[in-house]
Amino acid sequence: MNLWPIPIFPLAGFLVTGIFGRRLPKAVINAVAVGSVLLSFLWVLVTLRSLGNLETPFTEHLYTWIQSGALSVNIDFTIDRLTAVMLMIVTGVGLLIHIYAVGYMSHEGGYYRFFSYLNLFMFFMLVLVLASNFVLLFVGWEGVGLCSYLLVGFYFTEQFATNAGNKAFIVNRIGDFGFTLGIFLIWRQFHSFDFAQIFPAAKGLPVETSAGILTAICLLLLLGATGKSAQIPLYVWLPDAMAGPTPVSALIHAATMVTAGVYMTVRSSALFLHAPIAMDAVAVIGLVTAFFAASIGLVQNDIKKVFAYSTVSQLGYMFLGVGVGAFSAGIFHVMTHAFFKALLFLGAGSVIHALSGEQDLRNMGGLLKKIPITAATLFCAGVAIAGLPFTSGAASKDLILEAAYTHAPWMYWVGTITAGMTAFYVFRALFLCFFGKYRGHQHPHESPPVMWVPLAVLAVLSLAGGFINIPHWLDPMLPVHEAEVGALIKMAPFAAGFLGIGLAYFFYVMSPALPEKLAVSFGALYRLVYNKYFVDEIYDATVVKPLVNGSRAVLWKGIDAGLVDGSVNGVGALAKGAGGVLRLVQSGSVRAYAAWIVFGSVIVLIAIGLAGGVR
Amino acid sequence: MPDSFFPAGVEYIRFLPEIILTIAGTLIMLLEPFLGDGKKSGLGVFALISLLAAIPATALAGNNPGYAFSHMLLVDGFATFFRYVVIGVGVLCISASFQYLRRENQNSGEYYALLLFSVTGQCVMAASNELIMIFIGLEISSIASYVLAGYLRDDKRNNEAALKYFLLGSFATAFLLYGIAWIYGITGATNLDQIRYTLLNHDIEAGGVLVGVSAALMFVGFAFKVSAAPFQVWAPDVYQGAPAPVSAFLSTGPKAAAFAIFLRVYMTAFGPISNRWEAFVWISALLTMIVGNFGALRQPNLKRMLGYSSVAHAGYVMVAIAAHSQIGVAAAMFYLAAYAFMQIGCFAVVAHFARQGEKYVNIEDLAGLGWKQPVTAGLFTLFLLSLIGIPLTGGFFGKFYIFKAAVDSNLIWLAILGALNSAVAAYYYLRVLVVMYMKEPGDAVETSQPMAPGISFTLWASALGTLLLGIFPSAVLDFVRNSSSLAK
Amino acid sequence: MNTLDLVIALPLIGFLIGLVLPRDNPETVRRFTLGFSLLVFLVSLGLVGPYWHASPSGFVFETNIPWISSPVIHYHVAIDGISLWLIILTTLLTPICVLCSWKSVQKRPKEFFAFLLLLEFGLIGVFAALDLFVFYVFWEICLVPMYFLIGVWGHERRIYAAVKFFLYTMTGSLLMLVAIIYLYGRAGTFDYTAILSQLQSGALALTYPEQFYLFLAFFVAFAIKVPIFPVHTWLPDAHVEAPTAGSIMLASVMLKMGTYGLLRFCVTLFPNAAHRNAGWIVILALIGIVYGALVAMVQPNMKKLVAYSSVSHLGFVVLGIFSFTQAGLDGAVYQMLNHGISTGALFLLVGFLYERRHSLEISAFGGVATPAPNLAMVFMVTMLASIGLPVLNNFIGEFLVLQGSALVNFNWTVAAAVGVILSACYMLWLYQRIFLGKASDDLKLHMPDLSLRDWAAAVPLMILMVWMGTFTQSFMPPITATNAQVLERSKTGVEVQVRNDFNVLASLKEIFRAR
Amino acid sequence: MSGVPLNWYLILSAILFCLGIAGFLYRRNIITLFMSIELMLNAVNLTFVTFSYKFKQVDGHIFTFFVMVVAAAEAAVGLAIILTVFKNRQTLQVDDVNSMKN
Amino acid sequence: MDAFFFLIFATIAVVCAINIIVQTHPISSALSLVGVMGSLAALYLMLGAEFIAAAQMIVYAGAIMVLFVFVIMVLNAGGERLTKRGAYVRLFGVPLMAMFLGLLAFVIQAALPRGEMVRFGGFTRGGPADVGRALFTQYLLPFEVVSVLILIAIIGAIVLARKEID
Repeated sequence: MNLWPIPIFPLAGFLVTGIFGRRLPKAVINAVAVGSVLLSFLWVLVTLRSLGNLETPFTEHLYTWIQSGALSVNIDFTIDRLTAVMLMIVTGVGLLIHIYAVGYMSHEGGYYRFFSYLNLFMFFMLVLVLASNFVLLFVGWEGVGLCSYLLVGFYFTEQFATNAGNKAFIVNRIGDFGFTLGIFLIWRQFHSFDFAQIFPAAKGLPVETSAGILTAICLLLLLGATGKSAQIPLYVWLPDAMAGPTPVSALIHAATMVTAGVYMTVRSSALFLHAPIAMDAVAVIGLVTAFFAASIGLVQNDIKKVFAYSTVSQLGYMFLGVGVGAFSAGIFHVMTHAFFKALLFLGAGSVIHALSGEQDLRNMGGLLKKIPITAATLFCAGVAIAGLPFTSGAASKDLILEAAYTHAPWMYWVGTITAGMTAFYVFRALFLCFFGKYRGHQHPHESPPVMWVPLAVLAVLSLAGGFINIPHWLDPMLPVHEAEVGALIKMAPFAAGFLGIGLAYFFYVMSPALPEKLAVSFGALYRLVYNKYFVDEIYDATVVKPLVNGSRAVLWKGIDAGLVDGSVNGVGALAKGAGGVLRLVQSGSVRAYAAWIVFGSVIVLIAIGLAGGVR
Repeated sequence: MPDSFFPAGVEYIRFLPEIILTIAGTLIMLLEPFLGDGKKSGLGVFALISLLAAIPATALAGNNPGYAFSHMLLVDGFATFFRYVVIGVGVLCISASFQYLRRENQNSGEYYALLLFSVTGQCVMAASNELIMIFIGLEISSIASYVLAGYLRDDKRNNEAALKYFLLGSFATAFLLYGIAWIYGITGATNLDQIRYTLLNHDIEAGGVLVGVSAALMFVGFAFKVSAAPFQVWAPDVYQGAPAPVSAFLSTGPKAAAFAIFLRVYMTAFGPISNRWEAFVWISALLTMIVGNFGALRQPNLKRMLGYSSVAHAGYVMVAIAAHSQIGVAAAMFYLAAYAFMQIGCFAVVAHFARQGEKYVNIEDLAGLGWKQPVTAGLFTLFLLSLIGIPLTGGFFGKFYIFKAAVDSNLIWLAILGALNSAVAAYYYLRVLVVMYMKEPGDAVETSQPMAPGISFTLWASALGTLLLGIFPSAVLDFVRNSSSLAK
Repeated sequence: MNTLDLVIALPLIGFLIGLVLPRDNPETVRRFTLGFSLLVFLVSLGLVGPYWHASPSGFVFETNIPWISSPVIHYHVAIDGISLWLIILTTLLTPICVLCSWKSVQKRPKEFFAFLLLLEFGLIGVFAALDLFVFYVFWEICLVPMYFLIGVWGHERRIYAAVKFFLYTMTGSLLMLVAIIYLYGRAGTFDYTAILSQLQSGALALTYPEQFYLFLAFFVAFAIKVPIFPVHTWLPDAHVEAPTAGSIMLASVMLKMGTYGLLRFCVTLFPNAAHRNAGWIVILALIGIVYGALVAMVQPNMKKLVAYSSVSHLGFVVLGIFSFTQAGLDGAVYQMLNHGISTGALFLLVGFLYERRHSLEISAFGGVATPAPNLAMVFMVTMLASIGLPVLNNFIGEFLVLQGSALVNFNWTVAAAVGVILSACYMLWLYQRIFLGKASDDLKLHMPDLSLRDWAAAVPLMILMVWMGTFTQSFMPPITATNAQVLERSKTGVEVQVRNDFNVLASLKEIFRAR
Repeated sequence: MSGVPLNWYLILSAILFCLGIAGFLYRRNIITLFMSIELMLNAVNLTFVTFSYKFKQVDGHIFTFFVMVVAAAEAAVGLAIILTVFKNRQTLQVDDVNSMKN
Repeated sequence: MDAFFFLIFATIAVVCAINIIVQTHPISSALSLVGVMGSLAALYLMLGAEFIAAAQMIVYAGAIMVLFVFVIMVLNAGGERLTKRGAYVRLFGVPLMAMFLGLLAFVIQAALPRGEMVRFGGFTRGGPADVGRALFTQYLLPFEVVSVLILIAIIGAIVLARKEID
């Protein structure tokens, strides 16, 4: 069974739609774009089937990419159980979103462009998960970042979209800075990029010698992960990235790409396990991000922004899970999150589609009757993310929280509170959207089947996905995290979920005027949270502005034009000046010239006559 | 001293180039009255032919090396080489003069005769082995030069150039003579070999300081003639004031010959006291380069700029002298030859481009020449690039060879400073290129005339020489290397 | 007369023919130059021959004939894995330059194209010369056509830029000349290979001060050309004022003369000095990387931006060379080629933009992607290559360089990687300001999309970007083989090795212990 | 009377030479300048003749003879140059002849 | 006796030489120069240079100086104007000259052995015959070549002064 066709199908799709797309009819583009992903999906299924239960990883060597002395980078694909999970998520969810996008984008310009980018994204994402070494992983990593940039800035005539695209790319670059440095350190330490060689070697390293370098490596990798997976401090790009079309938000910024950080961390679990400091960092970052983002999500009015912060927050959960050692739970959450968050976004997209582009919750309301299917699926997603019992969200989130409890109970409690907040803001959004009276001016209409069928599929997965026992599947390859906790601990997150939903119902359905009053009475706090803690502004003022202005005023005008070039030109001017002075000697007067000659001869007499001594 | 004072036949052969040139010059003066006003160019052609005839004569003389006329002359490779150079200079300058003289209505036989005599004097200088011959050769060359510099007697700048050249030249010659008198007084000889012998054997009653003094006084005279600092002051004025073809001649022929005697005297006679003069020649070389290059930086007048540049190039040759080695001599010889080609080429362009009364000799006047007269400008560009020292030109190889000589003699700092000076020099040569190619044509270029055959010949021949010396320098290099051992 | 000789001679022949072509028929001149440069390119492909199956580490296509007997100068040319690609890069870019100058050069096309061929001649010679004297000759020859290309066909401040370019380079190279002469004095030959073997056998033993000053003289000449940080200021001016073809050749090939020189001569001839001075040189390179990127970020002029980005990119090359690791050297060489391709393409595209809008100010553009989507797409690919996106060419070079430096001193790597971040900043910002946003009506009118000729110029570069980024091994083996030898040579008599000091790591260890 | 030391002659010639220089530097009339040069040449001649006495050789005399010839030739040409200058400028003030400078 | 005559003629020479410098009218300077030349001729005689002494009087004081005087008279240029120009030449001229002279004198005194005394009749082979013999044997070539010089002088004078003749 060959692995290379898995990413190649979307790549071919990308090439076809990208190069010839402008001249092709929409039907062909649809066929190519969706078809290529479908083929990939099928190929994954067939492959997994033929590979059996993947007791050992399966590696396929394609060709040597870079060979420089001892340093060698191969284009190798590997499938193990982790990859299998990711493949299924990526191709499966990807396929659904592609199908959905056919409907969603049908009225947009740049149709072919959109699908070619989407296909390209699939290619890179598949490379990312299939990669058998860090460099190839990085290729996919950067590639998906690129596609994110392209798709966020899809509406390229809009300033905010292009800004968001740039922000996404550059912030990711900062993360990649860490990631690449981590890779370099890895080679420095292990003289290999291959997972298959590094991880066993890492296990074999004596703690005393390895601790420093492994901690450094893991912290650097973590920096990369925070960039890609939108964790503090690099989460700022993700909310802005909602400027892209909604299927993009669903696919890239919810289901797949942003979880790459989690994937990478889990992939490197062998390294992280030997770097406790880094593990703690992962957990703390995840937890803080989860809480922090959730708090912002509480008050946002843009439906996509709410879900974006929700994504950040959920990603925080995943990191928490990984950080406390529950790697498989983290991946489990990646999967369930892919289901319900994709559904949330797609549903939101359906709402937006229905309202012809309206995204502000304050201009919605009462849509339950007008777009029932969308509403129903969205509520499925809502209960899943809120972690109500028996939903997929509950299954994965609880695993994480339990693991956190065994690691450090305070983490568990913060996580649980966050779970309540999550339930609150999601249902706040849903209630604002579907309950009450319609506050807008559009004529809402239900989406076509091509859009709601994927919603329905995802709704089922959101509810039932928790029964796919990913942790069990991954147990053989990831360190098992045994968490035995009491019933109270198991139940608390559910309670928090219900509480959150209840509060949301109280505030936004029963007494809709109350939030306004609260916002007024807690003015400062509200403004702080509503403005996302002013993090963007702080970054702008402390990093971006000084860098740009400093470069302009000090480096360019000051050092470059002033100091360096100034001294070069100064030397030139000095030479000319010296020339001018020397020319004064040439006064044109014969007697002056004669005086020069006499003067010169006196000098010569002294220099030649006397210099050698009198004798 | 020879037993028989009556010269043998071969000695006449060794003196053949001078004989031919003298006869030709005299003939020109004899023929002059018989030719009408329009036919004076015929005399020039005759002068050209006689110069060309002197070339095989030089070769013949060179094939019979040895002393002549009671050790007055020494015909060796060194002499032969410089004879070639000065005769070549003569050829190129005469051929560049026809159009110029006609334009100035001064086309007469005297000009060609004087030029021939001047070349004769330089040939004598090149071959002389005796201070008295050096002096006489120098005076023949100089007096003819004085007249040539002021040849257009109604032109104020010509007069001025001639006067300055003459007064200062004679002034400096007096110093030279005084130096000769002293060295005679110390060694009792005026023959270079004898002086060297005496000095080498410390066979002198007087102290070394007197030798130093006479070397210093002679240095004044030589340095003046080669326009080395601090005796360079006259050069820009004279080269600016003299007629363009004459400037071409003055800045190459007499300079080459002066360097020839400079080298010969300092390498042979004063070789034994090199510890006294090496340091000063070092300083003088540096000063000369600096003064020449920096002075030229903002010079608007093309001729004057070339004058300064001529000073600078003398500085490079001085570097070779400072090296005080056989390869230094060879480098100086090579450089002077290469320099002659490129400098004459530049002045020939000026001679071609200037109008009557030397209008349009400012650099700015060349604006747009590159596109109006691509061939002229292209050749000019070649000469300028050679003066800058861009490879595949004679100027580059010459400079390279000089720096090599300096480095070989451990004058690394001088080589570095010389190299930096070249970079400065590039600026003002580039300025000409800028004007020629990067400015829009002005009046001067729009009204320019097509090139006359004579100047055309000079330009192409100079270009050929410049390129040959740059690309295939081997023949000349071998020649100079084999003839550069002066101290025997 | 082997292929290499032919490749060197052909452009010169073309130049001479070009000089005598009729002035009044520019179309003929263009066609002739295009055809001729394509011919040169095709012939130069023949150079790959010996590297097809194996990768000889020595020199191939050697021609060694006496030129001047004393001082002994031989016309000694040959290529190895490094010069092979640089020569092919040169021959590839020349027809592209012809294409992009087809319409934009209306003023005196004959001379323009002739100079282009002369430039090609000089550049090929530089990369092939194995005799120091011959090297210097070619080195200086390159100066003249480029001076004219900038000075005659450039923009407003072209004269200032041209003279500055010339003088800057000249100053450095003259010092190198003195050093070459000195070296001849010591070794008795200009022949690079002979000097190397003398060094290896110990027949030529330079004292450290000697080595240092020689190294410095060579280094200054090359540093100016590269350009390394404090001597870079000629570059923005020259780039901005040069015509498109000039910018392309300047950025893509001429800058490589400097890095090539560093690699070929500085490192192998004076290994000890190179090692001992690597510290501060790398610091300069790192300053260049970060500083170039920061200054590029705030440029209002497209070409200036790209020019400063070159300073930044070339910093990587220098870093790679002075890391003295296989990966670093390979990366450096690869990065030379990459930069040649991608920055060449950037200048090409900037040239397209200039042709359409007659302005280089970024503020004169905006929303170009709407009227010219293909141009935007091509620019996008080029930009991505330039910022080092994987699967495109620059990534490989930067990656290897950084990996190489990480083996020596991780702090260097950290600093250099900052440049990678910044490169994304300035390029994306540039792209946004030029191509994205709403296009004004005026701009829409004057912004036709790529013509067939434009495509022809751009597509080869696009293909190479992807090819070099994905199938690196098509190009790498000759480089690796040669660099292995360079590395070997650069160890001759080395006393001090720059070695790692990774303080962060040590402190982390301390933290761990404390726990 | 045992004669005069040779050095006296030499110092005399040095004095005359320097006076010649002084004349060149301090006089403004071109002809006087020229005469100063002649004075210097005379001083040189005295040196030659003195040394000729010292060596009991005639060579110095010969040199002196040639210097005289040269001086004569120079005088002819020099005075002709001065004539043309005067003709063009109606002045013999050397300081007025400085149209070319810097 | 020798010293007496030497001092007399030396004094005349120096005084005349100073007079050349002091006089503002060229004709006075020219006459002073003749005085220098005359006294030098006498000194030449004392040094045994009979032929040179004669030539000095005939060629120098006679022919050349006559030419000078002739030109001075023809041009009738009159006395010098005092100009401000070249002030620094005046300023530096004296010290420079003094240094030059000082150097020469010092060197002569310091370096030359003073044993030799010049006596009239101490050297007698400076007569025309001796000089002539040398000229036509050893110094034949310069003697011949110098004729070219004279030819040039003639041509030069003609070229430059032709208009006056025409």
